[in-house]
Amino acid sequence: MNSLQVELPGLNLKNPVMPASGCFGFGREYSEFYDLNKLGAIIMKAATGEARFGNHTPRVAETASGMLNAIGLQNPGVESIIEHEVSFLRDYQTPVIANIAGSSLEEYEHVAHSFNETDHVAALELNISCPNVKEGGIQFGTDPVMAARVTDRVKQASNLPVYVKLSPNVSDITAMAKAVESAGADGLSMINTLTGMQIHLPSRKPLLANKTGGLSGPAIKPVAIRMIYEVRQHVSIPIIGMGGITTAEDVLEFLLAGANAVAIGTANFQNPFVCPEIIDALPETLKRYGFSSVQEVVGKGILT
Amino acid sequence: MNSLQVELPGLNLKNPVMPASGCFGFGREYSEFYDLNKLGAIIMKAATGEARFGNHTPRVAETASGMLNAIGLQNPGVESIIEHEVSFLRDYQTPVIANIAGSSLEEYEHVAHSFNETDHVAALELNISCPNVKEGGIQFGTDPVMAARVTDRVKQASNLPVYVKLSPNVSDITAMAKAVESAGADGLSMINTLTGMQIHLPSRKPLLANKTGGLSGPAIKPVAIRMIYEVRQHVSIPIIGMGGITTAEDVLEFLLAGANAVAIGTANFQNPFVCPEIIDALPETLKRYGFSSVQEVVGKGILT
Amino acid sequence: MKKEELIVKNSTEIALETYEMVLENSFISMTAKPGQFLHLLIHGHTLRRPISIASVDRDKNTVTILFKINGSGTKHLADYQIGSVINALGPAGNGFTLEPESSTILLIGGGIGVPPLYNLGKKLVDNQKKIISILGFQTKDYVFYEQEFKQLGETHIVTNDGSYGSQGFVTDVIGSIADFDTYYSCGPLPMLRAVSKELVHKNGYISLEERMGCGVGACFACVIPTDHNGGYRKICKDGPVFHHQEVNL
Amino acid sequence: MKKEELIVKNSTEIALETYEMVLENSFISMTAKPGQFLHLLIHGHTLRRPISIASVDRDKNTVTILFKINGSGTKHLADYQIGSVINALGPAGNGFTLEPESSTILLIGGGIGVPPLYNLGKKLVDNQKKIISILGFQTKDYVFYEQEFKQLGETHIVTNDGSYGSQGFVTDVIGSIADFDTYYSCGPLPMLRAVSKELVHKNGYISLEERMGCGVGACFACVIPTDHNGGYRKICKDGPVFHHQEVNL
Ligand SMILES: Cc1cc2nc3c(=O)[nH]c(=O)nc-3n(C[C@H](O)[C@H](O)[C@H](O)COP(=O)(O)OP(=O)(O)OC[C@H]3O[C@@H](n4cnc5c(N)ncnc54)[C@H](O)[C@@H]3O)c2cc1C
Ligand SMILES: Cc1cc2nc3c(=O)[nH]c(=O)nc-3n(C[C@H](O)[C@H](O)[C@H](O)COP(=O)(O)OP(=O)(O)OC[C@H]3O[C@@H](n4cnc5c(N)ncnc54)[C@H](O)[C@@H]3O)c2cc1C
Ligand SMILES: Cc1cc2nc3c(=O)[nH]c(=O)nc-3n(C[C@H](O)[C@H](O)[C@H](O)COP(=O)(O)O)c2cc1C
Ligand SMILES: Cc1cc2nc3c(=O)[nH]c(=O)nc-3n(C[C@H](O)[C@H](O)[C@H](O)COP(=O)(O)O)c2cc1C
Ligand code: FES
Ligand code: FES
Repeated sequence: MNSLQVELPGLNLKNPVMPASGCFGFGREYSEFYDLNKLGAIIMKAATGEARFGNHTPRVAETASGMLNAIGLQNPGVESIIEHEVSFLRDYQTPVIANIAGSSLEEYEHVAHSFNETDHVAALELNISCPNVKEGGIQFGTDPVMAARVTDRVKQASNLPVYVKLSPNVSDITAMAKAVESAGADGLSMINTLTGMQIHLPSRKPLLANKTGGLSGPAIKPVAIRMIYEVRQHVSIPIIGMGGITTAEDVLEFLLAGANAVAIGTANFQNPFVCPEIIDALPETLKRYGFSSVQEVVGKGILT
Repeated sequence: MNSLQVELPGLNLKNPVMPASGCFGFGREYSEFYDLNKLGAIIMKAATGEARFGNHTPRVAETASGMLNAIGLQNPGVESIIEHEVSFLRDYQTPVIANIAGSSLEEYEHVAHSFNETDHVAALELNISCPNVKEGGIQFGTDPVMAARVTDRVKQASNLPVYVKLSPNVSDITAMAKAVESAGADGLSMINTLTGMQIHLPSRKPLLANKTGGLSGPAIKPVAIRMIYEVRQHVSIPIIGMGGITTAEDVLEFLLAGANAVAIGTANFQNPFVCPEIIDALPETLKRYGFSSVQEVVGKGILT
Repeated sequence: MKKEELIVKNSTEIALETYEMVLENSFISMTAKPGQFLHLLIHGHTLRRPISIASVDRDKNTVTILFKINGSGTKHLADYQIGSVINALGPAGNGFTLEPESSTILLIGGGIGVPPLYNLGKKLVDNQKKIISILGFQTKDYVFYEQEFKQLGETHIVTNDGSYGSQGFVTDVIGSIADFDTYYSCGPLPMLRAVSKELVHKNGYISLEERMGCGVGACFACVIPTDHNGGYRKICKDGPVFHHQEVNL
Repeated sequence: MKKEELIVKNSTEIALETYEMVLENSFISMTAKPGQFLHLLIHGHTLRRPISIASVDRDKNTVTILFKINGSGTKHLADYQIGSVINALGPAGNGFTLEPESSTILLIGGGIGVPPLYNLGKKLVDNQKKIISILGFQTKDYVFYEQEFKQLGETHIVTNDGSYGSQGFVTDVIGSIADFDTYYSCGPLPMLRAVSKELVHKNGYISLEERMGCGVGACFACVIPTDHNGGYRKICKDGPVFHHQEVNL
């Protein structure tokens, strides 16, 4: 077995590195830079029931070692994604994970169900952590009961493994993780962005049209590592770790904390080749720190 | 009136800038660099009932645009602080704020009460957001009911205005703010550090002896701005804002978001002169963005 | 578009807070079209900075950029010394559509929107077009490339405060331009709105700015609506140049 | 201690991953005592980096530091070019206590703990003391300043793998040193533990390292216990040098 290989529910990954949802579109643009077959998997941009335009611009802002985004789930809708995007990705031997979002339980079910019809989507990533995703005023992403409910409904609607993507904007991340595990989640994705804001001094207004946005990039890495480390000790389903990864060393840090695989978001913007470069650097990096396989590293950093 | 002057409960500040608790000791070391009379106020390191040694070392780690710390409330105990430290600060015409911590309601009461005996402490900053501060397993800093309870008890024990220092590690910061406001808090201090972790690759272990630590510095500024902006719209007591400030422009951003004054932590380590330099830069910075006083800026960034 | 390293051959402050920087890279200089931009990685910054290509010298393998200090990124860029290496994605975006039938062309630039029009103007002159330029700046101190544009054709300078050229906005001059077939405009949004309103019955192209994430079309940061039903274009990939009727300003 | 700007006058790789850097600043060079350190601000880093002063040249207004590439900060420091300016707090810490009565002094250095002992050794030689040095390194490639120490007196080099000097640890050589009054030691914690255990009945001083926040005594990041009852010292301010009986290693 290849030293980088990772087996997760529904995903047989040649390496543990995948672009994170929303930071790689549907792969087309980056396919002009390199062969997408290099990637462990591809996580597509969020799909909703219907096409959405998203928020007004500006939608991004730079912060110290990070960025804020408030794209607002812009996407062409699940039908169009299946027809135009999944079909494009079918030409690659790289598992595709569909990130699904919605504003109601019904929309989640509908989107999840739609992906049953297509081959070449290997798993769902259930995005419950988008700030505009709530029902009855309660956010799915911050209430364990709601999170469990949407997980359960999506599991029933889908025949694919479901990775629930957790929000870091909570008092108790372990409670969230346990709730979705009990509700049948096959895996976790963590972390999504921290909610933040920047105020533009010349205009004296929040810079983003949406006012708040999601903070990502190296700035949030310590929060991601802490949450994965904590959750790893209380759930047994696998974790796809993300938040500020820019190097192969960062990947090792996530694996040590308990992630089984990783996703890379913001770093793609700085360096479109970051995913293949990290994949190429991984074998040597594993060796330098005394490991012979990715599998071997997972959770090794946990002190008990 | 001086354009930098700020009036807060118990605090008549010549300018809105003060060093943050834990990042300035009790002022002695920085008094060798500059005259402490320049500062708006001084927030002392946390005081507990008895002397505490704190955590094992390493206690700090560097992160992208930030740092982690797990000092563990090391301090000589409230009696010693009053005898040796407050007495030292008495020589300055700068209001002193005592940051108080404890492991039980009784300890908080005791520490708060002890400061009644001394003159030259103008206000208390109630630190409920330290991770090791809990009772019955529930953290004061993340449960609104517990936070209100400790606020109420401290208010009763003290004859000083009480600023409650909020933790950002919560799902709903506004609920926390409202709870302590109702319990009688005279003001808020926000934000304390985000809980984070770093894993040291060569040793494969969490770098900090305490495993987790508090993330501070520019990395967390967007989270601080977002929380202050949100809370400002739901409470009427003043806010001392902090989290990643390094320049006079940052101070303006906090004021626009709704802070009435600011505290500067991590930046002191990079530049021991950061507080006086920011104070000197403030009048020109206010002018550049069209303001004539600090007072005028507060909350101006809020879109309604 | 590729990820390339460019070498700083020269950097000069040519007007107040405005820098001209010559960058060497053969792929970029050989392939760049007027209106395209470079997405520059500036040390210590998470996001790249989009800057237009203002001219190309294929003999020397160089491209020239012109930028104004706007915030921390452009400030750092101005500090780059001769010999430094800058990483860029480029040439990015679509560039200006050239229309073979048009014979007289109006270029309307505002402030730091002027640079891409220079590259375009040179190309159009090569293609035997007649060029008329209207360039607007805040004040005299910010005026740049007046001589360069005068070499391409009739050039009107406007400053907001009248400290140089005529006083007012570029739109105050447009009315006096006898005749032209197509216009190309780049500048601040309010100017583009005014121009496209004024010239609503003319054929024209505008180059837009928006804060960018990826710069390659993947992140949906830089969209501009094309209608009220959710239609949109991405400025980084489908633009930055659009036909004035294609987008809703 | 002040906040000062130092100019890089020279930077050389003198052993594997080990740099010698000469820094010019008159206040630092005039006031630095052996054992004190500089708290260096390295561009792009939140926290300063503590590095010992390895020697002082008061005629040239320079101090020399020696550092090993350990992580990102020291890696960036190695990239600083001649003429660059480095901001530092210093001279920081207490420095070595000199004991006028001692006549023969043993210096025991391990790896990158060697530098402060050089500054001390020079001072002691000026004060007419007899110096014996034991310097331990990982391998031959990491050995530095052998000649410099030999000029101060008898010098023993030890490498862990025996690739240079004798094989083993500094403690393997200590037994062979006939007689001395006081020892000074700096190096990795395990070495300091072994040394202070071996020389428990001797008079000696050790210089300690710990991750630092402020570097001035304000943040309590760098404490070391002095007993089991909560007693402590701050390495940045009360140290980095301590009498071996003063702290609990
Ligand atoms: C297609 C295109 C071409 C451009 N061509 C030029 C040019 O030739 N010369 C020139 O001086 N400027 C040009 N700009 C504007 C230039 O990109 C911004 O001035 C620059 O990004 C500001 O960066 P900063 O770090 O100095 O400012 P900051 O405000 O500190 O930047 C913070 C963030 O906001 C973004 N940002 C800020 N202002 C703008 C803006 N006006 N447009 C886009 N992003 C912005 C930055 O890229 C960065 O991500 C162009 C913009 C676009 C979109
Ligand atoms: C009083 C004192 C004197 C020193 N003198 C020298 C010297 O003369 N030459 C030399 O090469 N090294 C010396 N060191 C060690 C030196 O400070 C570290 O090697 C350096 O800080 C590592 O920084 P980095 O960015 O390369 O490593 P990183 O691991 O990336 O640094 C991350 C953080 O950890 C801290 N850190 C990492 N290792 C150490 C360490 N061993 N000690 C203290 N902090 C550490 C850094 O300062 C930084 O805050 C001294 C340390 C102390 C406390
Ligand atoms: C521009 C942008 C768009 C994003 N869109 C999505 C999305 O559609 N769905 C989702 O689950 N996460 C989305 N994210 C979050 C990322 O997938 C990832 O969880 C987060 O950015 C942390 O990783 P990073 O620090 O490597 O970027 C987005 C992030 C960015 C920066
Ligand atoms: C080393 C260190 C020690 C701290 N100790 C305390 C403390 O004792 N009490 C407290 O309320 N906050 C403490 N804090 C938190 C700061 O007061 C401040 O809220 C936080 O660091 C955010 O501000 P900054 O980004 O400017 O540092 C400490 C922070 C640091 C970095
Ligand atoms: S900047 Fe990412 S789509 Fe245009
Ligand atoms: S580093 Fe702050 S007390 Fe020593």
